[in-house]
Amino acid sequence: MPSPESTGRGAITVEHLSPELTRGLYRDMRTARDLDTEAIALQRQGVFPAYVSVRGQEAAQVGGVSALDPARDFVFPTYREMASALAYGVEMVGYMSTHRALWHGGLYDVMESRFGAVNAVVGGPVPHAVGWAIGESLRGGDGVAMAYFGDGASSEGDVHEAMNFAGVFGAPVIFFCQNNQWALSVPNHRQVAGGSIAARAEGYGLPGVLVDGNDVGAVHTATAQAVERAREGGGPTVIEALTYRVEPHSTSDDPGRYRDEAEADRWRRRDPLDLLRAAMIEAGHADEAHLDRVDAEAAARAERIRDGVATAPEPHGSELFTHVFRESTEELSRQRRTWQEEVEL
Amino acid sequence: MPSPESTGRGAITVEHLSPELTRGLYRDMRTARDLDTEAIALQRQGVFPAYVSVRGQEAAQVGGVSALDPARDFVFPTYREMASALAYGVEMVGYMSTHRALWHGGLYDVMESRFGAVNAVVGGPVPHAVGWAIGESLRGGDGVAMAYFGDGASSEGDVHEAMNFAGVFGAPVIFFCQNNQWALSVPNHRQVAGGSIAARAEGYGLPGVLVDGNDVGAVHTATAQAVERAREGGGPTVIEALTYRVEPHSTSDDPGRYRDEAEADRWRRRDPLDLLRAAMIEAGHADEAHLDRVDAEAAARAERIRDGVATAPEPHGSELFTHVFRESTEELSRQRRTWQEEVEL
Amino acid sequence: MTELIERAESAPETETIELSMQQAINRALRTLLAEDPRVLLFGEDVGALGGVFRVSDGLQKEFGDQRVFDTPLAESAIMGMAVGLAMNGWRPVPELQFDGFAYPAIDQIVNQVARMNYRTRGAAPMPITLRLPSFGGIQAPEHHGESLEALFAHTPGLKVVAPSDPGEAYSLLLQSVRSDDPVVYMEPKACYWDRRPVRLSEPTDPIGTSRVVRPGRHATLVAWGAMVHRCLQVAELAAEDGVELEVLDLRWLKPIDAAGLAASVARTKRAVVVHEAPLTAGLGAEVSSLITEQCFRDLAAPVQRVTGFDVPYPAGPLEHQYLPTIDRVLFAVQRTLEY
Amino acid sequence: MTELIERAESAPETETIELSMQQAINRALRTLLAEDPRVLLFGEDVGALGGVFRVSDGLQKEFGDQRVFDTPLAESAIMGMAVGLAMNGWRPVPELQFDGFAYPAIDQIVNQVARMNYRTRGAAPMPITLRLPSFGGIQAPEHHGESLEALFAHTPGLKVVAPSDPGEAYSLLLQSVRSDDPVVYMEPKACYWDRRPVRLSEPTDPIGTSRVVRPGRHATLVAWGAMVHRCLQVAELAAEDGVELEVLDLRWLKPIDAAGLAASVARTKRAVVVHEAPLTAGLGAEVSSLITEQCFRDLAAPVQRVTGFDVPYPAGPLEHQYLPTIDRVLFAVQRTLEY
Ligand SMILES: Cc1ncc(C[n+]2csc(CCOP(=O)(O)OP(=O)(O)O)c2C)c(N)n1
Ligand SMILES: Cc1ncc(C[n+]2csc(CCOP(=O)(O)OP(=O)(O)O)c2C)c(N)n1
Ligand SMILES: [Mg+2]
Ligand SMILES: [Mg+2]
Repeated sequence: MPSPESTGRGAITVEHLSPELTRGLYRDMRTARDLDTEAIALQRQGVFPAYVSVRGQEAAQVGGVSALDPARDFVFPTYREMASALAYGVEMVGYMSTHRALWHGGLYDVMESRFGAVNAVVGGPVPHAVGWAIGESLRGGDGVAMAYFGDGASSEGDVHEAMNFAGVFGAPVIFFCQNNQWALSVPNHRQVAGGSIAARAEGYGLPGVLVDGNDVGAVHTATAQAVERAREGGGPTVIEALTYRVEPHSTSDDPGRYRDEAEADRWRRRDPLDLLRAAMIEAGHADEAHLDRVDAEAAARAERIRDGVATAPEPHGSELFTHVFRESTEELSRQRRTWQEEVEL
Repeated sequence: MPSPESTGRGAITVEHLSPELTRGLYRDMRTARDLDTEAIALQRQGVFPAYVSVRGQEAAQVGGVSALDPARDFVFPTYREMASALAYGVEMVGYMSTHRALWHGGLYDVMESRFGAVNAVVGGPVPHAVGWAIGESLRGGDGVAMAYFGDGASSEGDVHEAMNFAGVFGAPVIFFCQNNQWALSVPNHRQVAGGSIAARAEGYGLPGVLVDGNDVGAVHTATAQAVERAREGGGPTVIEALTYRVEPHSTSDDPGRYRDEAEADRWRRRDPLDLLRAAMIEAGHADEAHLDRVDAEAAARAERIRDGVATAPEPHGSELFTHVFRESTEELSRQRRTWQEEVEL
Repeated sequence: MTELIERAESAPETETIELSMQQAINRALRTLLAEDPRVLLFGEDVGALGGVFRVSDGLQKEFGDQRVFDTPLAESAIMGMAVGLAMNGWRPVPELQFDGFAYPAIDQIVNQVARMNYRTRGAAPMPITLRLPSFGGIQAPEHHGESLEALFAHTPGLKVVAPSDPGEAYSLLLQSVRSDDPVVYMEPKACYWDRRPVRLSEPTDPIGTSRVVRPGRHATLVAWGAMVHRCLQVAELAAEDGVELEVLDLRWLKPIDAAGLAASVARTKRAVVVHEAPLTAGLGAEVSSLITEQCFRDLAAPVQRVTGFDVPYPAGPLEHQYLPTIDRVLFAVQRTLEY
Repeated sequence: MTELIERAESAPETETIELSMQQAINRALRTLLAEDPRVLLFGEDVGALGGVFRVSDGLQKEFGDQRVFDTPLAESAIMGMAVGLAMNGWRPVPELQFDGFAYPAIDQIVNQVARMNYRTRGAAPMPITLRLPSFGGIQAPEHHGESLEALFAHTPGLKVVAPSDPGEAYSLLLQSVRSDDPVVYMEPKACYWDRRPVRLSEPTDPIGTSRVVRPGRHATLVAWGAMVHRCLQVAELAAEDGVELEVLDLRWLKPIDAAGLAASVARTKRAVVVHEAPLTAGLGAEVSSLITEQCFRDLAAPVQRVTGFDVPYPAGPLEHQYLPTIDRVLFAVQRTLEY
């Protein structure tokens, strides 16, 4: 239930978590933060046509995804899941290449990663997660599907249909809503009737959990419980991680037109990385020296990924035709010849 | 909240209603019942290609619609709203002609009737009701929109989107779900996760009311309260009238394939007309003689409607082209000439 | 009806038996469910009821409710679920109950099913066959008589097929479900009950080939689904006047058999394309363009299009004035012969 | 950007001023909101933000949040709401944020908006103008570069228009919103920032007319949206070689100006149709068929189609290899001239 933290105030604790876990969480969140910063810079330099920042949402993403098992679970992301991808172990040059517009879905192998393609249709991948989860039950497997979506996406019919299907089939799926309080320019109170996505769960007979999305430990614990329940046949859970989109919607956006930056500032001051760092030191999970070392490693890794994506080769034009079908057609071969003769020249 | 009645048992009372009202309700329910019987007969005679019966749902329909004001409200029906149409004052030969397939939407004037066209898209008209209601608020009017839908329709994304819009805009709309426990061959427990459509309301911050759909007085009262609230600016309500589809889904259906008729029989024995008749006599709202007179009038009216629809002229082929646009096009005129020369001959 | 299906069931696969298209599709589904444990059938009312057209009759009983099952009433989720099932190794065969109720699922079909293989550069193929009772001619309610082939054919990443008789329905469905690409399999409702002696055979013709169902030399009639039979009627009548019409069943609506069209029209010099969908931007325009592009010098007259009118599909009494009539096709044949 | 719009705002309606298409549409919306209190603008982010392309910039401030407002993020409900608003006497002008996000609303558009007037035999007209930022060319993310005109044009009951320059955008939008029929107004994103001197004028040409933007006599190039400019570039280049190409801006994609097409091609004897959408079952097939049906004897060569390929719209670096290039159009011109 909404704690005072969820209004953008208050410290967090990690006493209930293992030091090993919190160190891993910190490393991933820090790396994601640095990579985010690099990405914004790449956009300013014209290397990325646009970028959607995850800044401030690292706890919501890393906390949730770290409760999954990349060997048997499957993640269905939106377009704003960079920190999730990183923490889940996705090959990040391939992931970031979607932001350089090298390939819409990204260049990592989604089946190998068990992390679906970047998906720009708000709400669209949520039923995929349910289908995957139903398929997992039918196979007798114990994998869990993770469906990411935003507060804005919760308005889409697909999300409702997916929750209802999941309830009827008792599918092992986590509906993970990152409520960052904005859907582009539209705030929660003009978007989410009733004010809470977690509260919708009850209407489907499902458990719904509202968690402080800037408290990585809280997110991790809530998700781990939901994953355990799902794995044991207990069915779906709706998790709403309340956080805040401190950056513009994307690098093309101009939030000055629609919101008061004072509110954003309050949330910026409650940075999930700062909160985690303080809590770790307080709990004795790490000292400044350790954390500084991790910071340096994170920065170095972020730079390597940045360099990798900035220099990745552009796809060859023939790839236009390669992946349309598994079994291609004569018509497409003909069009490919036209392309060779008239475009590639 | 679900009373014992909602399992298909128990008597009802009309003590809390005026005799005048219950007499009107009885008249409309009885007329609808007789017209339903006539319609099934017309289908057997080959006059109707198919028919969807409202038998057993007369209380849910008449009870709800009788709380509206046909001079200022607006009803958005599905394809199974015959008793609602009748009680609302729709011209019934025009209404029934949809079942003779004379014209898909029916031949009554929807704007004059303030009762939308028969709509075969499950869930599709629900957002229309919300749009109408938002428009009514914008106009400063005090009309209320009534959105009918079934238990099956509640699974459609449109119904969710509509409820969320209604909540965000505080629109004067009643979401009226006739939960007749079957969506064609699919029972509630394979359709409605969580088991109740009314329970979904809370997730949108809306009042949700579960009412015994075979108790016309209870339906009327619940709807009247919701209408009053909406009229006074209190926003939407979700009403779930729990009833039962005692007939096949349509005359083309074969329920023997998917359900146990014992359950249907229990509901048949709890007929909403019988319940109302008994309650009226008990409350002293009418005597047998009065009710017999009403029965005779109802039968006579049903026969007149039947005769009217059976002998209504078929639409002229040129109507294919008449209503496509308000301002028709040259291309369509050309096609109309083709029709005249090659089809009408 | 049940007895007929039972009788059909007891015949061995190679025998020639009389079957309706609905029974032939049922047989194909049975073959597919039996041969590949990854095949799943689901949709609205396909389980205990066996589908509103009884196409999946008996299959839940035979294969269990883990292989053949009902879903809640939500078309978008049905197709979205198919995507996720495919990503978990299944071969989904969803049904959408009627053509007009594919529209709520169009986003999932176009934005997800059709391009997931592309989006993932081949990592996540979509071996999904969408079964869609399609087209008109049965005096059904609104939204139950629509022809969506132009929309599907225009969508990169989809293959589209419409059988015209029971034998075709059988082998084309085997081919569709075994294909690793998403296929929209459009079942012509008006043909469901047409009984014909058929040999249930394995597919032999490659995907994307058409077939000549009646040879002729004065003009080619191109059609699919129930309109193939309309064209055969027309050919029969024309033959009485000595006009020999070739009838080409296009069947694959994507990829279209451009070579087959060209081969026929190169001989006949004239073509009429017939479909139920409205004229403007219908698939007839594509067929007409393909023929003209390939046979420009051979053509003695412009390709004629005989189609539904540019009006919403009408109710019962007007349906037969909307759909291409024998007369309209005959007029078109006359126009092309006298051009 | 804001200053530019402000400058545009201060000019009287008849003056010739330099405006981008995005500003011209903004001006048209302002005119419409001012002239008719029944006009409502709504959609995702159209209010305070002024739309992701700033097309509705300043309008909420000027007309209030009862006339110009944001909705929750749900395309189907946006179009469904428009239906209900129309039935309550309003003239809704919904925006769907991008072409690819019209798919979730297709059911409401096709099954409801397009046929409500028909279904009610004229009792419930749908004076709805759907504003849809459309087509590609701006290296946008997936689903932000789609061309849905064939689908809309195939839908009975819809009218469809795509302006190609700011002046056209202005008057065609006035015409669309004032029409009592539903219109899909497709805004070519690639043209939003093209500034041109324009005279903001009342519509004069009837709905369904095309316009010749460059006269010529050797072949007719037919296009709409941004492809009109591609064709003008081609015509410029061809002129250097003495080839005079006529460029016809189809603009109304339903109803299509069959007579205008015929008049042009009857003179030039040759035609090339150019569009961004994939080839198969694209609107080019309809244009090609209409031309061929009307000008069969005049045509010196089959109508050429230069279109996007039959592949999902690609990401940035491949976009310009997908879209019709100047070279591809020139090759087609050469093919038709040398046929
Ligand atoms: C179906 C669909 N409609 C519209 C859009 C355009 N759009 C992209 S992001 C966005 C806002 C999404 O908000 P939310 O779901 O809260 O996610 P967030 O961006 O806050 O992470 C919109 C309207 C889209 N991508 N998909
Ligand atoms: C969008 C859509 N999908 C499928 C159908 C086919 N269909 C017609 S009625 C029906 C069941 C509807 O059940 P419910 O909403 O409970 O209404 P009821 O028939 O019980 O009144 C189905 C699946 C339809 N009409 N519309
Ligand atoms: Mg958000
Ligand atoms: Mg029901």
